[in-house]
Amino acid sequence: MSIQTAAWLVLALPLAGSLKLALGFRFWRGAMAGWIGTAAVGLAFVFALVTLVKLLDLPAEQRHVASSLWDLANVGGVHIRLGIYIDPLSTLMILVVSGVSTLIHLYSVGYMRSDEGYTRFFSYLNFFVFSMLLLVLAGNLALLIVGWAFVGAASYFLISFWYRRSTATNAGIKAFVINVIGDVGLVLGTFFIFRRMGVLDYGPLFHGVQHAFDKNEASLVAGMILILVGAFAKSAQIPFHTWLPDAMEGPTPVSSLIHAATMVTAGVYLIGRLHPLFEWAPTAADVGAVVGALTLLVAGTIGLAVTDLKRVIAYSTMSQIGYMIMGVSAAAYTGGFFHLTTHAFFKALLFMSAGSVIAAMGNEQSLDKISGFRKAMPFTFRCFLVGGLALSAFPLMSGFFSKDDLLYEVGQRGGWYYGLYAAGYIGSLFTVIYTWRMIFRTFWGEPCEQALALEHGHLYHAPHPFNPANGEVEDTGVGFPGPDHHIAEQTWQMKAAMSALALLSIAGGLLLLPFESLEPLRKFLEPTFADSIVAHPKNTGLETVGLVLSSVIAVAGIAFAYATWVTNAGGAARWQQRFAPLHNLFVNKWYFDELIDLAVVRPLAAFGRWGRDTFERIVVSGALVGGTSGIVKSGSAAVRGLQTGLLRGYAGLVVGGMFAVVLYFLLRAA
Amino acid sequence: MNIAWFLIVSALMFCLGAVGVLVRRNPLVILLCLELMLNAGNLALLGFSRMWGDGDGQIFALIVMVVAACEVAIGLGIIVALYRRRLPVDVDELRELHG
Amino acid sequence: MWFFFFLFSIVALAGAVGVVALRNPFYSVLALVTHLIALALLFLLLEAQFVAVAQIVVYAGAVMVLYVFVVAYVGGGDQPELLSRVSAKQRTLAVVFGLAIFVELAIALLGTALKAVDTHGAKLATDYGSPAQIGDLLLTRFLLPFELASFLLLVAAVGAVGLAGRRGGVGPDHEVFTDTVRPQGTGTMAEGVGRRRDGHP
Amino acid sequence: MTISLSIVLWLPLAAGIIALALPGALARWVSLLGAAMVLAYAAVIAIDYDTGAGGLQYVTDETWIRSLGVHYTLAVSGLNVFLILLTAITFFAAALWVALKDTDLPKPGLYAFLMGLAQSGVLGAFLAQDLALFVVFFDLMLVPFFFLTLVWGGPDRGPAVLKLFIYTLVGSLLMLVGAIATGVLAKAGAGHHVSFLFSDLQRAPLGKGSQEWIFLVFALAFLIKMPAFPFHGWMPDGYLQMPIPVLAVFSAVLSKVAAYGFLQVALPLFPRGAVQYQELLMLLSLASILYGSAMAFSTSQVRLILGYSSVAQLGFITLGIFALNQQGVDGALIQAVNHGLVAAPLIFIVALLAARSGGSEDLRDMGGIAFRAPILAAVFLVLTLALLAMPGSSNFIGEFLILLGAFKSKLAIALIASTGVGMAAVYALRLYIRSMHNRVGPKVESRELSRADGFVLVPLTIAIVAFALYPQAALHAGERDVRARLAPVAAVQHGGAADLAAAVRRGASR
Amino acid sequence: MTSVLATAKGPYVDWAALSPLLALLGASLIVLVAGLLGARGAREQGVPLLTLVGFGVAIGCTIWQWDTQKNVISRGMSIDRLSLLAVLLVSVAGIVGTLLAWRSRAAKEIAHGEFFSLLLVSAAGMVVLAAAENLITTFVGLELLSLPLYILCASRMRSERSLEAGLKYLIIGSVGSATMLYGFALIYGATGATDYAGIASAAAKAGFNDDVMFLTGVGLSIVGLAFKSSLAPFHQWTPDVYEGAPTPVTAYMSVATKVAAFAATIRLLDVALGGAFADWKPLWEAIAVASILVGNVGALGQTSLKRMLAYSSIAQAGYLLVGFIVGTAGGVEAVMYYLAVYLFANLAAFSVVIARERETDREDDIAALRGLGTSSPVLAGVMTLAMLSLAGIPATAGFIGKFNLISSAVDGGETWLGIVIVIGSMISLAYYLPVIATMWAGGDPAPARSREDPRTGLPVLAGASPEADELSIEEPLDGIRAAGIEVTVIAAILGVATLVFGIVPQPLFDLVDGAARSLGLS
Repeated sequence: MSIQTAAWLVLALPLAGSLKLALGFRFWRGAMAGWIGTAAVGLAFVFALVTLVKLLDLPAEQRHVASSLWDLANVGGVHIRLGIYIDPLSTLMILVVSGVSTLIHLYSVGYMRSDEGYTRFFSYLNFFVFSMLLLVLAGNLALLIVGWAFVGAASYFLISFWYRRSTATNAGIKAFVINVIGDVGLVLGTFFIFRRMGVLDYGPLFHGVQHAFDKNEASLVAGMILILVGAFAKSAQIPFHTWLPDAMEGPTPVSSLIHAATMVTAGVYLIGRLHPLFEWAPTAADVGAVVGALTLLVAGTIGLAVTDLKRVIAYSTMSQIGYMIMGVSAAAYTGGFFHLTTHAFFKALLFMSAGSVIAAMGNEQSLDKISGFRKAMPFTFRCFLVGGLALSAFPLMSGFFSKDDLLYEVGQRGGWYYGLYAAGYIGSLFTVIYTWRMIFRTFWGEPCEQALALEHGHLYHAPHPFNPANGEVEDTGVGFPGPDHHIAEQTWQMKAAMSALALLSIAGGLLLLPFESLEPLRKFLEPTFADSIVAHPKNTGLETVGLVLSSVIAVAGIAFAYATWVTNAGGAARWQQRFAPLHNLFVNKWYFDELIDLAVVRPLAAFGRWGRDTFERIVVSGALVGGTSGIVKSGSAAVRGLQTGLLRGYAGLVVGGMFAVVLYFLLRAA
Repeated sequence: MNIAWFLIVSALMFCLGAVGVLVRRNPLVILLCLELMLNAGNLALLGFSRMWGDGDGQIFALIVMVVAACEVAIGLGIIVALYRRRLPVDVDELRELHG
Repeated sequence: MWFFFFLFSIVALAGAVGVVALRNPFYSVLALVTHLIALALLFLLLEAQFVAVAQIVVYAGAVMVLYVFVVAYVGGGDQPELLSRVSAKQRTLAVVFGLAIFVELAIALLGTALKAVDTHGAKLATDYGSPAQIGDLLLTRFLLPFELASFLLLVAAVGAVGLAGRRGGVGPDHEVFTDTVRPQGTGTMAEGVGRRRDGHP
Repeated sequence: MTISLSIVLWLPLAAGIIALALPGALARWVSLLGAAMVLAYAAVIAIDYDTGAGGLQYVTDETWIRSLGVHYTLAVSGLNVFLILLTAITFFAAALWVALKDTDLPKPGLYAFLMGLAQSGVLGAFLAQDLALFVVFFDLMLVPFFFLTLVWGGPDRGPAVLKLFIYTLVGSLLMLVGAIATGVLAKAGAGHHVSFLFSDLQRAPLGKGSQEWIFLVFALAFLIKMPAFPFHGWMPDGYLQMPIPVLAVFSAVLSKVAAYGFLQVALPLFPRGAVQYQELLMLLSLASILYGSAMAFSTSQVRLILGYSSVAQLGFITLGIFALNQQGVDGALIQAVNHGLVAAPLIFIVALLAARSGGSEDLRDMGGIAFRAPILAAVFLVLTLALLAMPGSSNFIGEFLILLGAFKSKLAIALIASTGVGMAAVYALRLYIRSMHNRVGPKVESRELSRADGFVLVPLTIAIVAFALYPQAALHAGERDVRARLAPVAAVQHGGAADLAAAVRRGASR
Repeated sequence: MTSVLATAKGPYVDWAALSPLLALLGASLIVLVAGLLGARGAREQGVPLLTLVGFGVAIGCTIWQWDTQKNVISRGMSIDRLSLLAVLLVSVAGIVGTLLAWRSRAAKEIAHGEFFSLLLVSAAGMVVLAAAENLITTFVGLELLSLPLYILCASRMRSERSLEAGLKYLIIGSVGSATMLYGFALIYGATGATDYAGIASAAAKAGFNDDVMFLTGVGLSIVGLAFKSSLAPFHQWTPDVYEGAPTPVTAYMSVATKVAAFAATIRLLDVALGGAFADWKPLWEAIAVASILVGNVGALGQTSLKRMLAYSSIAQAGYLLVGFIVGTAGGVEAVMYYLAVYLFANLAAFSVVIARERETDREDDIAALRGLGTSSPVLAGVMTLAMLSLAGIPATAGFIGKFNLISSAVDGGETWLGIVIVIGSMISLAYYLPVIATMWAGGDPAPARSREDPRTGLPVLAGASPEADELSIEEPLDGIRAAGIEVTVIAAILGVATLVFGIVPQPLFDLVDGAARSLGLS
């Protein structure tokens, strides 16, 4: 089988699965649906491996293959093919996506078992995988945008999967709209490029850019910044990040797949994919880098303060993606995608573990309520531990190597990039602290009642299901979390998926060890980034400093967290009092929601109200319609007023008219 | 005797007739005023006929007389009918139709 | 000549004024008669003998008689207060209109470039205005108007008879004069329950 | 293959007349049969039309009124071929709806007749290749809607229908003067006789002054018919009062006639006017986009949401047309078809929603309808996504091209207009979620599509999806003719001195 | 009278050319005599039949003489395409009027003989007016047209409204004629000629086209003509008379008078006063605009259909003027075309009004049409077509007519007048459409005629009082409560004509082709 076929199959299988489940939703009920979905994605992963093999068969300089089925549009110079583009980068992505997805599907088979919308869930999930693969395989900007929007839609479907919950639907709208804004940015950016180059396909685009634009030319920069907007919106970078925490309204597997492992990293992929353009517009690239840095810091600080288990992980995701964005924008491609990969492993793992905990809590997510699950859920605890270690870049864990390589490559650029470098390490301190705060508060301390119940072997169930977010009683039937919950300890599918990811989180580092010869990933990605024009001078000293520094940070951070949340109770409270204003800032997530509400939502709503209540009535109906008809009506009144029925009056008008006519002629004659 | 004089007289008659139509409320009198206007026309016609020295004007005048007579006859007929229907013989009272 | 002109025209105008101003229609009719006679004389001054005669015979004679009868039948419609009820404003307005138009006409008549207006008129043929000439014209050049005029008279006759004469078409089953002699405002049950004929209580 | 356009043009009316004579149920089925035949015929045309060659095909050319130089000339061009198909589809759907669902419709014969007349009118407006004939059909197609609303409309239809009809006819009547002036002033016929044939008129362009005022007159007529801000005064009343199938046809097809008019009449005949007032028109369409969207997410009446959304959508179409370049116009053309395909089923959905929320068409009374109605939810979802021009839908291709065109001619306007896309997402999702999702509304009882509903909706949805997979079909068909229509404008833009007639010939021959 | 002429050394009389006129006049005499017949049946059925025959013969003669173009009786009249067209239209209107009046109360009250012979005479008067080539003939024609109409308007002697209408029409009409007469006098004075050709040549020779007296004469004549064709500001008699007069009469005169008046206007101003074109054109433009606005605006919100149609006829007259103003042959043809179209639509509307007057006791109130779409679709359809045609909606003859007028306006360089027409039509939608709406929008239909006084709901002593009779404007005495087959049929025919000529207009174009041939217009 040719590489193209393999790739197309990777794309086709999840779609097929999705359609099969969607159209056959009456027949594929129960576990069957789950297995179909999992199988579809699993096969996709297999074919992704095939693609990889085929790709490696090719000589390095030929490792970019384009293939297209038919023209979507070919008119007026706009040529949009339904085509894909296979090269190491996209191959890496399809591997990660399909691989992690398979595991998460497996996890969901168990986790969602008792949900009424089981079939729908897997149909959505498959559709998401298809969209994500389309995004990464797309062969031109237009198709990329399509995939881009599809994943947005899929994420919307899944966020508001429990559509009876107003919180869920609102979160869905928010996510979708912000994503659409991203899409628009992407489209407009594309226009800026297309207007000059007239092509959308990657190949010509990458080769042509240097002839079409001067380096750092304004219109190119503008275009790339607009494209960055797309990336930010999708990857939850400041200021387009507010949707991600709310997206946690979705079922936990969704959070782990879409909002941790895959979709949110699309921005990183985009920047990496378009790196020739970004490198030709350095200003835009720098903007990306700075925003990434900001995001990783801000998100880190918020992570320190929020008390919702899933939201903590969500903010950590934000900040980790901040690293990647910063990295790829600063031309730290390998590091960026390395971190992307490892992050996919351990963040998915963390979410799965959290999901298991939340299930045990009966959908309760607040850290204030959760505590002491160490004994109750040993397996989950271990997995959580592994994930936490990896996330906090504990030495020899996958996260350790990836983050380190990322920051190292950034540092290599020298100059003001050292600023970013520093920010990265400060951020990693936050990371460690909030990670372990989360772990300690969840598993240490006095076991809460749910934990105790579980220790005696039976799972806690809320007397009547309610939505913990706003406390409203669940509107039962389809579209709300099913009555039963499933935890890793009792469900082998979940267990399997989690163990696999745990292993990956530990061993993922092997992809790229900080030694010349042991860098398979860098080698693999070489062909894609061969045309990079950014120099990465070797700097062994910096590398060692980095390794040491991050080890120290990890250990110190864990120690601090232990001191604050385990040994002396109320330590956290003291810190809060000491930095009360900061704490408020963090708790309120730097007031981004409020700002956006004030700057965008309210004005639009006001405009709409004004139009409805004022403009329609006064101008459209009043002036345009009423005005004219008013004039006519008054004329009518005048005419009929003259029509008194008084005969002498008529005679008078006749005489008057006569007078006027004669006068006119007298004047003519004179 | 200049023709102009006759014409002026006819003009005066015409206007008097018009004024009459405007100020009188009795249809009978209004009919009389219409006679005045027509006669004014007649006088002018004859004046011009004299001026050009051809007969057209006179024929016209004769015809106008006939017309006037006919109008009177019909007008009177209507007035009588009105009276028989016990409607006021006063044009200001005839305002059933208006607006 | 001058004298006669002014005499006749003043009488004619006075008659006209009388028609307009006199309150009693009967007097108005008489005023019109005098006016018509004076007018006929003016016609004579214009050498239009035939027309003048016709004027007196047809008009001042026949038509006016008809008038007198109708006035007598209908009665003195204009009671004094009627005329006065034509508001002073209306009257002045009317007069102003009249004057304005007179001024216009005067300008038109005197302002014309036509020299002949200021003459006694053209040299006349011997039979000008004679019955012979009129008759000849009527039967030749103006045959058509002449014939049509006869139809006009027919129409007038038919109309007058139809309107003022018998109540047409109703047929014997319906006695004609019952409702003309019946005092006003009776007959319908509507009135029985206290509505006036205009339908408003 | 010989195709007589007169047949496809008059078939609906003929069916209507037959139905008029038949008893109730029969009448419905006859009109359905007629619509089906038209659909088949239109499909044949769409398939048989030689997109490679483009230009006018299957031309029917008769003299209609010799003394006025008016011709009865019909032809299919790349511009109208898919609009004709759209017309056939929507009218068929409407007829199906009536035949299957409104079985207790009073005066079905009259209804069928009027619908037939309406379809003939619309088809005529699309097919006419003679300016006067176009105007005739343009006005004529309104008349049946007047009666359809009058007899079968909502409770307080009286004033609404008058407003609608007067409002729209005001435009048409002004257009009449413009059209006549065009023909008479141009005297384009053989031997300088008056001729209203587009082909003749294009050969004899008018002077700048006349072009400008006539253009304005036509623009006004089209903008009112669309409707575009601020001439949408009739829209709320009209949308609220029209019976569902009528409204479906109305909002799907009639507005497109206006858009088509811009392409077929305004651009080729009055290029100077078009160039002169390009900014004005673009700004108006921009206003329509923003205002329509804003209104769409501030009202809770489902019909009005759709109404204002079509104001916004038509704004996009106009924007594309007055980008006055290939991409923009191509985009506008395909977007016209897309919007038609989406609008009609959405209107039908309104009825289904109302049937499930206790007869209310107010979002506040809805919610959670998706509960027991997965298929309905799915169909509605597809439509919603298409409405908000989800990338991957053919609407996206349309808006992509439109914005691209606008972008190339007036960057700032395009940037602002693009916010409309985001707003579209807001109102479309709001519509979907507030009705289908969230907690179950007070009077809501969730039911699945009936089989009849399915017969009407599912094919339309499939058509949308299919079109999304291969929009190139329509684009390709339109391309050559769009270029031809744009040629005069281009000539004006690049050195107005250029001889228009020559430019037209170039465009036609190209 | 023929014998008289035979003996006199009269002028050569072209009987053939005169035949249409003679047919009408002769018929009027015959009808008058027939009206004296004893038998009621003979009176009430035979007389209208004879009238129809008369009009029919007139039409026949017209067709026979279609291609003649000559002056008859020493330039008294000109029998040409214009006048023949007038004869045709007037006769058609006459036929319709006769059918509508067949069983009308008016005809009964003034006696059938009189009624129908007056109808015929007025038709003859119109023909004369349209054909007159001489001021005197014109004046006679005018009176011959008007006097019978005065009588006919008053012919419902039981009804106050009818009499009022008659008197108003008579008085205002006579003022108009007197004015016109004075104008004619001045023209004659200025040119010394009464025949059009003579006037034209004299004015041209003496360069009088800008002479004060001449122009004043023109002005006064214009006032008279404008008055007869009910143009603003000389329109005020129209609504009252149209409403008050018996509906068949209204129907007849609303179209026939216009035909004659416009033909006369065209002939007088283009042939005799053509030299002063530049002088009178602006005035006519003003009048046209005024009429279009006044008419359309006045018709808004009228509840009486007759009154509404009266105002609309003022507006239509304004439209017609446009075609005449531009002073081209095309314009004149457009006018005649539009007259024909207007004839169909207006008469159709009136016949429906009559039908409803007879069927319901809402008289001519718009309420009488409520629910007509259900109760009698044919009538409703006809009315709809009529309204659409008057409003100028496509697929009706009215649209083609307006199209024609506007294109002639544009052709004559008067595009703005075209726009005025259109603005008028826009306003007109606001009163034509509601009529349609009332018919089709459902609602309980107007109650059928009862012998109750609609003002009190109490039974009235049949025929015992004029008040009682007033309640039943168009009720036939023999108590028929139905529209009458002839009314329905003619309505249907007119409606169909409106539709057909909207779709296949060419025949009408061929008909009016060459209407301006003898006017010496370009």
